[in-house]
Amino acid sequence: MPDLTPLWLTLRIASCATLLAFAFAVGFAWLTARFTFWGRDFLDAILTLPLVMPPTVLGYYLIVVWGRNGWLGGWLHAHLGLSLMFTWQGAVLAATVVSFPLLFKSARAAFEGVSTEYEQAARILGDNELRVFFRITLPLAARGLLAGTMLAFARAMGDFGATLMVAGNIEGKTQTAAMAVFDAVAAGDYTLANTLVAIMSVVCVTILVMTNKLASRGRAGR
Amino acid sequence: MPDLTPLWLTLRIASCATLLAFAFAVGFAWLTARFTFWGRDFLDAILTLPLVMPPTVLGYYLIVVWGRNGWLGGWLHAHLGLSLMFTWQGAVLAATVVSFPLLFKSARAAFEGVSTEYEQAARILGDNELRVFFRITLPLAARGLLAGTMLAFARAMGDFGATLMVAGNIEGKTQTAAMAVFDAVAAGDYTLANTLVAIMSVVCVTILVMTNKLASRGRAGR
Amino acid sequence: PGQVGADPGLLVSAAASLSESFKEIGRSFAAKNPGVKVRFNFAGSGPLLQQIAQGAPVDLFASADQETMDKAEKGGFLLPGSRVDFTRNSLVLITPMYMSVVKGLGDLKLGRVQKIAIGNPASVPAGRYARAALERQGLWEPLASKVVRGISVKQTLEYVLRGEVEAGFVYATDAAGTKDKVRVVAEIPTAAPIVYPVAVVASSANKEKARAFIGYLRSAEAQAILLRHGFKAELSSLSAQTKLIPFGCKDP
Amino acid sequence: MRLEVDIRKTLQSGDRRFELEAVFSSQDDLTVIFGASGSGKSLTIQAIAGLVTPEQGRITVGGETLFDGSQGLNLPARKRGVGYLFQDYALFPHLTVRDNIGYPLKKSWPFHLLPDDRREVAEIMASFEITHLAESYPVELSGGQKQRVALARALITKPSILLLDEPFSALDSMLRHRMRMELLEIRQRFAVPLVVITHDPADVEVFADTLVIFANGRVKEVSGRKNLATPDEDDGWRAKVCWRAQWKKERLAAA
Amino acid sequence: MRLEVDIRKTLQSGDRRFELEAVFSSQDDLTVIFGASGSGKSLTIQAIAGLVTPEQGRITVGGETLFDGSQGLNLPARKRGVGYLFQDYALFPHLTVRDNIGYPLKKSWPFHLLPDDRREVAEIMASFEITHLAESYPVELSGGQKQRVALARALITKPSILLLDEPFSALDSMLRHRMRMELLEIRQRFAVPLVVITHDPADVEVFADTLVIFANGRVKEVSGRKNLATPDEDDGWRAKVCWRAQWKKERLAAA
Ligand SMILES: Nc1ncnc2c1ncn2[C@@H]1O[C@H](COP(=O)(O)OP(=O)(O)OP(=O)(O)O)[C@@H](O)[C@H]1O
Ligand SMILES: Nc1ncnc2c1ncn2[C@@H]1O[C@H](COP(=O)(O)OP(=O)(O)OP(=O)(O)O)[C@@H](O)[C@H]1O
Ligand SMILES: [Mg+2]
Ligand SMILES: [Mg+2]
Repeated sequence: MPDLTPLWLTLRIASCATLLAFAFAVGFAWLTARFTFWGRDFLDAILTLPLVMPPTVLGYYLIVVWGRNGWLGGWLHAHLGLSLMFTWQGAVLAATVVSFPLLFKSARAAFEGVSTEYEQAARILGDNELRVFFRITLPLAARGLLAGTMLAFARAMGDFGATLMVAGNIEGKTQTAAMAVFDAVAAGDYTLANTLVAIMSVVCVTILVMTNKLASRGRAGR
Repeated sequence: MPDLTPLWLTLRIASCATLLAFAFAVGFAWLTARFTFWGRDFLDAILTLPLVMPPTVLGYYLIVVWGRNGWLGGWLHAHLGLSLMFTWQGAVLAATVVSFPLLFKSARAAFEGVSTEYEQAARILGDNELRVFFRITLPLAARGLLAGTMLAFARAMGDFGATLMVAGNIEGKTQTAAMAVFDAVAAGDYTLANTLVAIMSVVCVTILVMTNKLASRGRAGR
Repeated sequence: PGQVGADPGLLVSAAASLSESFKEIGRSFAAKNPGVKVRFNFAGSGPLLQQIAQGAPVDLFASADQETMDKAEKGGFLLPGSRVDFTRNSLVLITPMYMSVVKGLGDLKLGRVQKIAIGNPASVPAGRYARAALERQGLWEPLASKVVRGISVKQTLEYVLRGEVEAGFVYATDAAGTKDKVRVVAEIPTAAPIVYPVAVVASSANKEKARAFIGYLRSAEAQAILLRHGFKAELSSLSAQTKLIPFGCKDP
Repeated sequence: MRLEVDIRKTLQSGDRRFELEAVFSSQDDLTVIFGASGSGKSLTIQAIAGLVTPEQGRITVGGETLFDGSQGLNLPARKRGVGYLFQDYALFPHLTVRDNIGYPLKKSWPFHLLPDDRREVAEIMASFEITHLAESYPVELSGGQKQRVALARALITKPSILLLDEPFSALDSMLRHRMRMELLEIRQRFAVPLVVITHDPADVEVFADTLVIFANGRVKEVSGRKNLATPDEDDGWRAKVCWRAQWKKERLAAA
Repeated sequence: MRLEVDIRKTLQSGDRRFELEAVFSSQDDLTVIFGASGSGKSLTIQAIAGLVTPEQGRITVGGETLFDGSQGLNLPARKRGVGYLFQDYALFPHLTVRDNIGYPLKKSWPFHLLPDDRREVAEIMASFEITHLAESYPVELSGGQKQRVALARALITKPSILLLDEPFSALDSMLRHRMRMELLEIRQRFAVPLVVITHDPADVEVFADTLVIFANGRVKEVSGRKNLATPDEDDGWRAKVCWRAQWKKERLAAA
C-alpha cells in the first residue's frame, strides 16, 4: 500500500479549487448569459483561454503574475509578506485557473437554457434579481452546473503541469496524486504508478457516481 | 515571425479530434441521458476518468494500448501494417481521449435538459428514434453541445502531455503549438514563447468568438 | 501512409537538454549529406525510452544519463555494439543574479536560504546527481525541508530564474544558456562523470545512416558546437572511433 | 370507425396515487370525452397515441389493434398513424411556424420540402389563417396562434384518427366557432374520426356522436347521439352540460 | 380603483411587425379584456405587470404611476405589487405544488415557511381543492390542476390588482363556474380589482364592469356596465358575446 498523503492533499486542493472556480464561473456565466454588452463574446473567449494553454505554460504565466517577483505576487510579498509559491494555497490557485473554463462554459450554457418566463414569474412574485437567481435560475440550471462542477473537480484533481510550476512538488506538502503518479511513471516504477492510478480512479469513480446518485435523487420528481 | 507550421498542425489535429470526440461523446451521452440501465452512473464516471489523469500518464497508458507492441496497436501493426506512434493520427487519438470527457459531460447535461414532450410530439408525427434524435434532440441541445465542443476543441489544442507521448515532438510533423511553446519556455526563449502564446490566443479567441457569433445568429429567433 | 518508417530520413530521439545543440548539429549534418533528412524528437529521457519500448519508429536514441540507456539496452531496444558516449556535462550550483547569499554548498544551511530547487531525484538524473553530492557532504538530511523538487532540470532553472528559490542545481549547459540571469556559484563534483550516450535503435530501418550520424556527432565540427553550448568534449572515445567510415559522409 | 379502449394504469407521485381504468368503445366518428379536471382524460388519449403504456388492456382503432397487454403487442407511436393535439401545443421551439407544420412531411433527408408538400403547408396555413406567421418562432406567437399552428401540424399528416386535447380552450369565441366548423369539414374531407377532450358544452353539442364521461379515472357514462337528443334533465351528463342555466339559477338565489 | 393605460410598443419578428397601441382606462374593479387571438391582449397586461417595457406612454394603477415613458419612470415588476396569472401557468418545475404556492411568502432566508404562512398556504390549497396535490411536481399535474395551482400562487400575495390571462380556459365547466364565484368572493374579501383576459362570453357577463375590446393591437371599444345592460344588438361587442346564438343560426342554415 503506497503512501496516501498525496491523495488527501489532492482531494483538499481540488475541493477548494472547485469551490473557488464555482463562485467565479457562476458569476461570469450569469453575466454573459443574461446581459448583452459590448465585448461579451470576447470576454467569453478570454475566459476560456486557460484551457487552450499547455498547463506548464499556464504555470509559467502564473509564476510571472503570482510569483514572488510577479506583478501581483510581488505586491503581496512586499506589502503582506505573503507568497503563494510552494504552498498548497498556490496549488489551489493553479487548479482553480485550469478548471475555471470548464465550469464557466457549462454554467453559461445551463443558464441560457433556463426559460426567462420562470424568472419573470418570480419577479412578479416579489423577488429581486438576487433572489430570482438563487431561487429560480440556479436550481433550474442545476443539471448543467453539476456536470460542469464534476468536470472542474476532475480536472483540478488531475492537474499537474500548472500546479507543479506554482506549488512545486514538495512531498507531504504540495505533492498531489497526479505528481506522485507522474514521478512513478517517469522513474519507470510502473507497479507504483498502476497502483496509484487504480486508487485515484476508484476514488474518482466513487465521487462521480455518488454525485450522480445525489443529483438524480434530487430531481426524482421531475 | 516564428514558424507557423505547428499552429496549422494544431488546428488540424484539434479539429479532427473534436470531430471524433463529438461523435463518440454524443452517442454515449444520448445513451446515458435517455436510458436507465444497470451501471449507468458507473459508465458515466469511467468516461470522465481521462480528465482526472495527468496527461503524460494518460499518454503512457495510451501507448501501452495503442503502441506498436500494445494490445490494440500490436494487432493493428501485425494485421494492417499500421502504427499510430509518431504520426499525426496518433496525435489525433491522444487529443480525442483528453477532450472526450468534456464533450461527453456537456452533451449529457444538454440532452437531459431537452423536454421529452417535444420528442413525443415528433414520434407521433412519424419519426423513428434516429430522426427524433437528429431533428429534435440534437438541435434543442445545441447550446450545451456547442459549449462542450468549444471546451473540447480548446482542450485538444492545448494538449501537450498525452500527445507528446503518442505522437512525439517532431518538428514539422507532430510538433503542435503547445509543444513549441513548451520547448521555447524550456529553452529560455521567452520572446518566442510569448509570441507563440499570443498568436495561439488570438487564433483561439477568434475561433471562439466566431463560433459564439454563429451560434447566436442561429438562435436569433428564439 | 503517414508512417515515419517509410521516411528515408533519420529520426533522433534526444534528451531535452540537447535540443539547441542538436538542432544546430542537425543543420550542419544535413548540409554535408544532402540526401539525408534528420528529424528530432525532444523530450525527457524517460518518456523517450517508453516511446521506444512501445515501438516508436526511432532510429537513434541520445539520453542524458547512463541509467536510461542501460534500461534500453537491457530491454533489447538497442542495436548491439552501437552504444557510445559522445559528450559530457557537469552539475553546477546556481543562484539568481541579484542574490548574494549563497556563495558555496555550505551556505545552503543558512537560515536566509529558504528554498532550494532540485530536479526530482526519482525521475530527473540531475536531481539524482545533486542528491548524491549533497549526501556525500552530509547536507541532504538537514536540507530536506528546503528542497523543492522540479519535474525537470528546466523547471529547476525556471525557479532560479524567477527568483523563487535562493539556489538550484542544474547542468552547466542550462546555466550557460542564461548567463545574464543566473550566476554559477560552484561546480559540483559528481561520483561518476555525467556522460551522454547515444545508440542506434534495434528496430531502425536506417541503421547505416544512423551510424553515420553518430560518427558525425563525434567529429570535431559537432564537438565544437556542443562545446559552444556548454558541454565538454568526450575526448577518450573520440580518438578510438574516428576510423569508422561514415556512410555518405565526406571524410572530414 | 370503431374505437375500443380497455386499459388500466397506476400513477404514483409521492403519496398520491392515481388509478386509471378506462373502458369504453365508440362506433362513431365523433367521440367527445368530458370530465372533471384530473379525471384521466389526457392520460387516456395519450395511451391511444402510444405516449403512455398501460399496464394491461387493449386498444383497437378501426379494427387494428394498437396495444394488447396480454399478447405483448405495443405499436410504437410513429406507427400508429394517429394525429394528436397536445394540451400545451408542444410546438418545436427551434423551428418556424412553416417548418413546424411541414415537419411530418419531411420524410427524406434533403432538407427542403418538395413543391407539393410546400403547397400543402401553404394551403393548411391559409385555412387556419396563420400564413402571416409562417416565419415566426413559437415564442413569438400568442396563445391562440400557437394552438392553431399545432392543429395545422396535427392535421397535415392526414391521420387515421385525430385526438384533440382541449383544442379550443385558447381560441376566442369567433375563431372557436369557425374552427369547429373547419374541423367538421376536415373530418368529412379526409374522413378522419375525431376524439375530442373538452370542457365546453358547446363542443359536446357539436361533436358528440358518442359522449364519454370520466370521473376519478373511470368511465362513468357512455351515451350515444340518440340519448343526447332526449331532453331528459335527469341524465348525468346533461346536468354538466347545462352548467350555465344552473349557474344562473344560483346567481339569482345569491342576489 | 382607477386603471389607466396609454402605451405604445412595436414588436418585430422577421418581416412581420406588430404594433400595439393600447389606450383605455377603467374606474371599475372588474375589467374584462376581450378580443381576437393575437390582438395584443396578453402584451398589454404584461406591460401592466412590468414584464414588457412599452416604448412610450403611461400606466397608472389606483393613483400610483407604474410606468411613465416621458419621465423615465419604470417600476420593476417586483415592486408593482400586482398579481399575474400566466397564460401557460409558469409553475416552477423544480418545486412541489406547496412550494410553488408558498414561493412569494418565503421572504427571509430560512428555508422553511413560518407556521402562519404554512397555514395560509394550506387554506388557499383547500379553497382551490388542490390539497391532495401538495407534494406533486408540476409535470405530474393535469392541465386544470396546473392552472389552479397558478391561481393560488398569484392570489396568496394579496396583490393590489390581479391580472388574469385567460384564467378559466383549461378548467372544466363545473370548476370554471365555481372558480368564477371564488374569484368574485376573493375580490370582495381582499378588495382586489381584477383584470381578466377572456374569450368566454360567460366571463364577460360575470366580470365585466368595464369591457375593453381589442382588435389588431388597438382598443376598439370601451364600455361600462350600463352599456352592457342594454340589449342593443348593434353593439359591436354584443355581436361577439352572442356568438352562440349566431352559430346556432348558421348551423340551422347549413342543415
Ligand atoms: N407523471 C405523473 N405522475 C403522477 N401522476 C400523474 C402524472 N401525470 C398525471 N398524473 C395524475 O393523473 C391524473 C389524471 O391526469 P390527466 O392529465 O389525465 O387529467 P385530465 O383529465 O386531462 O385533466 P385536465 O382536464 O385538468 O387536463 C391527475 O390527477 C394527475 O395529477
Ligand atoms: N416576442 C415577440 N416577437 C414578435 N411578435 C410577438 C412577440 N410576442 C407576441 N408577438 C405578437 O404580438 C401579437 C399580440 O400577441 P398577444 O400575445 O398579446 O396576443 P393575445 O391578444 O394575447 O392573443 P391570444 O388570445 O391568442 O393569446 C401577436 O400577433 C403575436 O404574434
Ligand atoms: Mg388534460
Ligand atoms: Mg394571449
